[in-house]
Amino acid sequence: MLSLNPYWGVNFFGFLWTFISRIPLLISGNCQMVQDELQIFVLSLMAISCSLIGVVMMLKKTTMLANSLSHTILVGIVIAYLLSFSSQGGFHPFSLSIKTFIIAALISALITTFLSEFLTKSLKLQEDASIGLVFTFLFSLGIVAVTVFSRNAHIGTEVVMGNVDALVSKDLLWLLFIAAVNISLFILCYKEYLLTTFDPVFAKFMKISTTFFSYLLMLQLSITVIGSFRIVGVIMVLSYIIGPALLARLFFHQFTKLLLFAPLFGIVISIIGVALTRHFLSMYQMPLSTAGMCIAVLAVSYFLALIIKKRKKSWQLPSLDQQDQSEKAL
Amino acid sequence: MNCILEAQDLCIHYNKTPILWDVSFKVPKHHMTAIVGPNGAGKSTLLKASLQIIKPFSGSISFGRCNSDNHIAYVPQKESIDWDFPVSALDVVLMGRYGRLKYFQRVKAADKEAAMQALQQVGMASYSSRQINQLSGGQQQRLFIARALVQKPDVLLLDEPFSGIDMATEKLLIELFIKLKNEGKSIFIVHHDLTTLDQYFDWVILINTRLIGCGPVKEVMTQENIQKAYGNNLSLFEEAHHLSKKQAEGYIS
Amino acid sequence: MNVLEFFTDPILRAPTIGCLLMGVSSSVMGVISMLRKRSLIGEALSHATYPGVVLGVSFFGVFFPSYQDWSFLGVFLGATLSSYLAIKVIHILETKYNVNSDASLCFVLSTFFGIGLLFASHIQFSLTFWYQKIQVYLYGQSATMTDIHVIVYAFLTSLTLLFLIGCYNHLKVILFNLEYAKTIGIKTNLIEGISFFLFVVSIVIGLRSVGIVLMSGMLIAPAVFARQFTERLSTLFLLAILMSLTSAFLGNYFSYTLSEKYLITMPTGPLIVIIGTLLAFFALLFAPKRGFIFRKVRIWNFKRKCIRENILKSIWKSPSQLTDFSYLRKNIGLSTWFLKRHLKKLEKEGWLRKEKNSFALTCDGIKKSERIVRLHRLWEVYLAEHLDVGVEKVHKNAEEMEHIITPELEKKLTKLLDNPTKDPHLQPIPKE
Amino acid sequence: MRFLKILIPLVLLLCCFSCRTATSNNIHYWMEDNGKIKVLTSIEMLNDLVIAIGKGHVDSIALIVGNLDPHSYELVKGDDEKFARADLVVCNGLGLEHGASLMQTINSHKNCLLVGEEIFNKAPEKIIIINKTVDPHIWTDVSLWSESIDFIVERLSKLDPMHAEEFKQNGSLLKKDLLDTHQDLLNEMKAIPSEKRYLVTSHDAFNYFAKAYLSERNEGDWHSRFSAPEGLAPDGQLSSSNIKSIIEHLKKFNIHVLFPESNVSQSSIKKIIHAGNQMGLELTIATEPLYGDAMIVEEGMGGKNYINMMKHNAETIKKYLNL
Repeated sequence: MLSLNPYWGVNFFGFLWTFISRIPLLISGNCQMVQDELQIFVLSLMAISCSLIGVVMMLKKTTMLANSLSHTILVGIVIAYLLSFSSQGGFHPFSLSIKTFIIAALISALITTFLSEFLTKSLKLQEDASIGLVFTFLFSLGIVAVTVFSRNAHIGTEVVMGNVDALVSKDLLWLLFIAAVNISLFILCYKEYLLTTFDPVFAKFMKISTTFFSYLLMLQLSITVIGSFRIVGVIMVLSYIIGPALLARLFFHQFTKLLLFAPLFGIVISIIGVALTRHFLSMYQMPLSTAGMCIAVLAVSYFLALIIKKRKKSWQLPSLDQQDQSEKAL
Repeated sequence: MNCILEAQDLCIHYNKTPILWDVSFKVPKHHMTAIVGPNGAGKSTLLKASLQIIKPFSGSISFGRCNSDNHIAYVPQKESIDWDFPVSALDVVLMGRYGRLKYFQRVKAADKEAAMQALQQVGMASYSSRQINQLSGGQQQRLFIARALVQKPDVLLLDEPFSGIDMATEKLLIELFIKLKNEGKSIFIVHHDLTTLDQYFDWVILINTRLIGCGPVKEVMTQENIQKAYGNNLSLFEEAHHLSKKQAEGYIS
Repeated sequence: MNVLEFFTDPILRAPTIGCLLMGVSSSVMGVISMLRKRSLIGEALSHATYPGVVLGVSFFGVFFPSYQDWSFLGVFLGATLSSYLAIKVIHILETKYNVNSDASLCFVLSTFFGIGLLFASHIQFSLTFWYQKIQVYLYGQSATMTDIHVIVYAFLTSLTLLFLIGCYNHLKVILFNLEYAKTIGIKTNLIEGISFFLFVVSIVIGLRSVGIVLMSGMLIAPAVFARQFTERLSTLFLLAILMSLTSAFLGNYFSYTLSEKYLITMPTGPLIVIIGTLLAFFALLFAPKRGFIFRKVRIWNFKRKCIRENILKSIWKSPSQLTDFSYLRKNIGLSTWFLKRHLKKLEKEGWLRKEKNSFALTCDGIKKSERIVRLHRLWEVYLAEHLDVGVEKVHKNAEEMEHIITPELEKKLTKLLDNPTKDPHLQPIPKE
Repeated sequence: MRFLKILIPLVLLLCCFSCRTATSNNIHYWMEDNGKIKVLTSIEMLNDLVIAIGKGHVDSIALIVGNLDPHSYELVKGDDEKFARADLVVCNGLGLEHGASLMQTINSHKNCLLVGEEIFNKAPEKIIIINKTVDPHIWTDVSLWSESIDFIVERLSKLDPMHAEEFKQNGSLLKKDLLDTHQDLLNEMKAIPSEKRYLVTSHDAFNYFAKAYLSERNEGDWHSRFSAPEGLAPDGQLSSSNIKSIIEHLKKFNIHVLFPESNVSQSSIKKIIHAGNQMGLELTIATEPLYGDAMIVEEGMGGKNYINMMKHNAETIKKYLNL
């Protein structure tokens, strides 16, 4: 008999209970993975790789670059999607194989990083102004290309917001691969990342090339964004990158603990998010977007964490002028 | 003796860490006063508190009678400014007069005249139309002083005017300050170089989070006071201060 | 379709004027945010308007379903409220919780957009008809603007301009040196509050024509363009406004003519941003003083001048009257072809005479090389006496400085060193 | 220790509004196992046909309900259960449901019928192609739509051979109804004088309608009978030149009425009227909207909703075009 989805019509606690009880079955492999479980695993794998990168980018203060990269990667993918769509013609645009996605994304990621480097270094433009210029320019090129080439294959919200409710087990494999790559990279070159983030000058002295690791980080970021852009959409990836990292930052001050607890927070938030969407669906017949719900849970938990910490300063001791600046706000 | 600046058990905290701790002193008029102390002793904070930029945690500090704004002129640190800002030297000096301008009011010819005069005083008249990012460190400092002079102040407060400028400009600035002192103005300078203290200044405030001494240079700058301010026998106080900071930030449960 | 018709034709009038107004207000606010070194705050705020837009439209959908054309007021109020809230959150995160400004921008950007998406996914089912209106604000649809929009936007832009002209001087001091502004009695909190509010207003004006995602481009491009050309704050604002007006108009113009000619639909919003950014790139490269290309050209010219002067100097120093090519070749590390070209040029300019494979200085040639050697040796004396640099290290620095010292500097040097006759290597210093 | 301090209030907050009991609705009813064939249709019009043919032996629900726009519909939480549960999925095809996620799930379903494509394979000349993209709105021409009945009957009988005979009967009955409605529509539309018979709506949904009912008997160029600013997918980017071409179209055939659609935003139509009136042609907007992609469904009408919709459209058009 067709196994009805065990999570149908279940409230929040029921969901958690069934999920915990089904984990041993899933591991032992004698029951088929259902859409909700697929969502939880996919979201948590994505949370792991995103928050790992988020911690390093937050400490390097280049999170805005992640925002611009995710936008331009979207443009690369949309253009690749379109070229295949228009050339294939007819009314069945098959979804692109992952390979073409990667190539398109890597090209656009490289273009963005190179262009913003060129703008800041040789044209002497402010850092954030150059990032802003580059990604809006490429994004508007993307939109013009889309509307000109195919009048009706509109970008739609799906490309920008992703759709966590339309997952296929193939995504799980792909995300497993990305998470494995990210985790192994962070374990292997942990001290290089620590050094290049904390004190690039000293790293140069120790003959660790900072540019190599910053480009490696960009590479990792691009692969993660490709993997998760279909799931959570371009702009939500950013909150998975920065959210857990900021949340962990409030509580933990060692680099290792940050790298450990940020993904943990990400996983907990994804589970709560999926459980809540299932709850709203079965209780109030309100099909809400799971991505939006996870981010709302993230925002609420960050807000709660702030209240709990009751305005204690975070870890770095303010240098003298920063102290004057914050005194100004008293 | 009528005093110009008075502080009564002034206390300033930044997020539970004390920066100035019950400081009380009086400084007489028409004197050149140096505010001296090691790094992080709260020198600039004292200056900013006197300007009411920072609200003290407890106690008070004020300039007494002439407390209204246009009589007090402040010269901030050079490093806190983005010198790539698109304004000319004359514009910067004119800013001194913006306090009196009402909205929609244009800068009057008299203000421009006063600005050129102030530039003359600091010897920067020929640079008036020059762009500020083309000025050297010394010239930028003199520009800030001209901006303060344009306000026709009775009290002049300068935050580390001598840091990062060449010898020639330092000599010129000192001559200017002495001339201003003789004209009846009181000058307060945050200073860090102990060697030039007795030649330039006649009054000094020596602080290191706590007030160590306030009076004529000879009286205050005794070996014992200096040792107290810069030496290490403050270590006990330092230790306690450090512990309280750690506690405040929640490292030690 | 001549230019005038863009302002008279009832179809094109509203979008064109709407975009121009958006151009004015976004360029003014873009310059202010660039001078505050916070250019990307526009990006965070424009994304933060999404929940406001969704709630504003649904508020209209629930309470005033009949007033359909006025729904953009709901959008306006919702967007202003939610991005004003976003500014407050960013400010609190940065000052109270010491979160790095970059991270707080990203956090606010993505969380507000996520929450907006949550509401939108619910609205999609309950108020579907109104959901369509929200989608318009994602990428902007200036073609369907009507006169009501233009009137409201005109009023708001005049507010922004009034603010700019009104407290122009106060704003200048606040942007340059906030602490100093406080001491001279300028009401900084009031002016900063107004500028934050007008910043939000300029973003909301631009939503309809450029859309949430591209709004930050319209804020950054004019400011970057203007900054390359002027050093005056007043001309900076004027140039920024002018540039954004042209890019807004050209965006509309090309979007219309291209769609007309090739029967494709060219969206106006993205086109405006593309033209704006292209102008900004152009300014970055070709601005007269700060432009990259001109700087490179000046550097190249300076290098060429140094090589020429070195050639003249080595001819002047050479023992015999006529120095042959091989001596020069050995003395100056240049390929023969380059050396020949330089020599031909010097000859044409009349610094030296060519006599069958060897060269001699003309009288102005002698005067010029004497002056170079004099500067070289003066600088060496100055380094040795005043900065007590070791005699052997002096030469290398002087080698560079001899091309740089200007006549006034030379006068000052001679006065300071009271006209020395011998340099540290005891060689004579040529007279004035 | 500190970590727990943030988790407890979070969970407390969540459980305070999470312990309500489940409420039932028709989806629950459709989910239960009652021996009937479970059919999931993409749009309401197909749902109508399946209910009319299947009568008591089939439980059928529609995926895209209410005023939702089928072009840009994306899968939502709970849709995948419906697909898993459905024995047969009936969609319009021809690129109507081309949201990426929706497209993928439809293609990967075990038993899926694309009505539009079946008609295309059988009679390609009947399908309209506008600048290289196929127009999927085949239900606006009742006769063409009635051809999809045979495919549905055939699929249902394959699933439930026992009632095959009944399905065939219902199918032929429904076909007769549809053809009668087609005839009525033709007569009504012919009643409108030819020079007034021009239709302008907000998006290209009524090409088939114009070709079938508005064009003259053997009029080659029926395209002029219908035009719309927003193209096949309603939320495509709009540029001023589309609005200009529509206004020229209105001027050329001196049309005075524009028809809004129930599920498409009226900003483009309002703009045309606003600009048109300033250019001197008195344009008005029809107060009642036409039903292009969306359909009003009353319970228990059993297959009559589609016919009512087309009749309603015809009446509104007649009423306003005859002014």
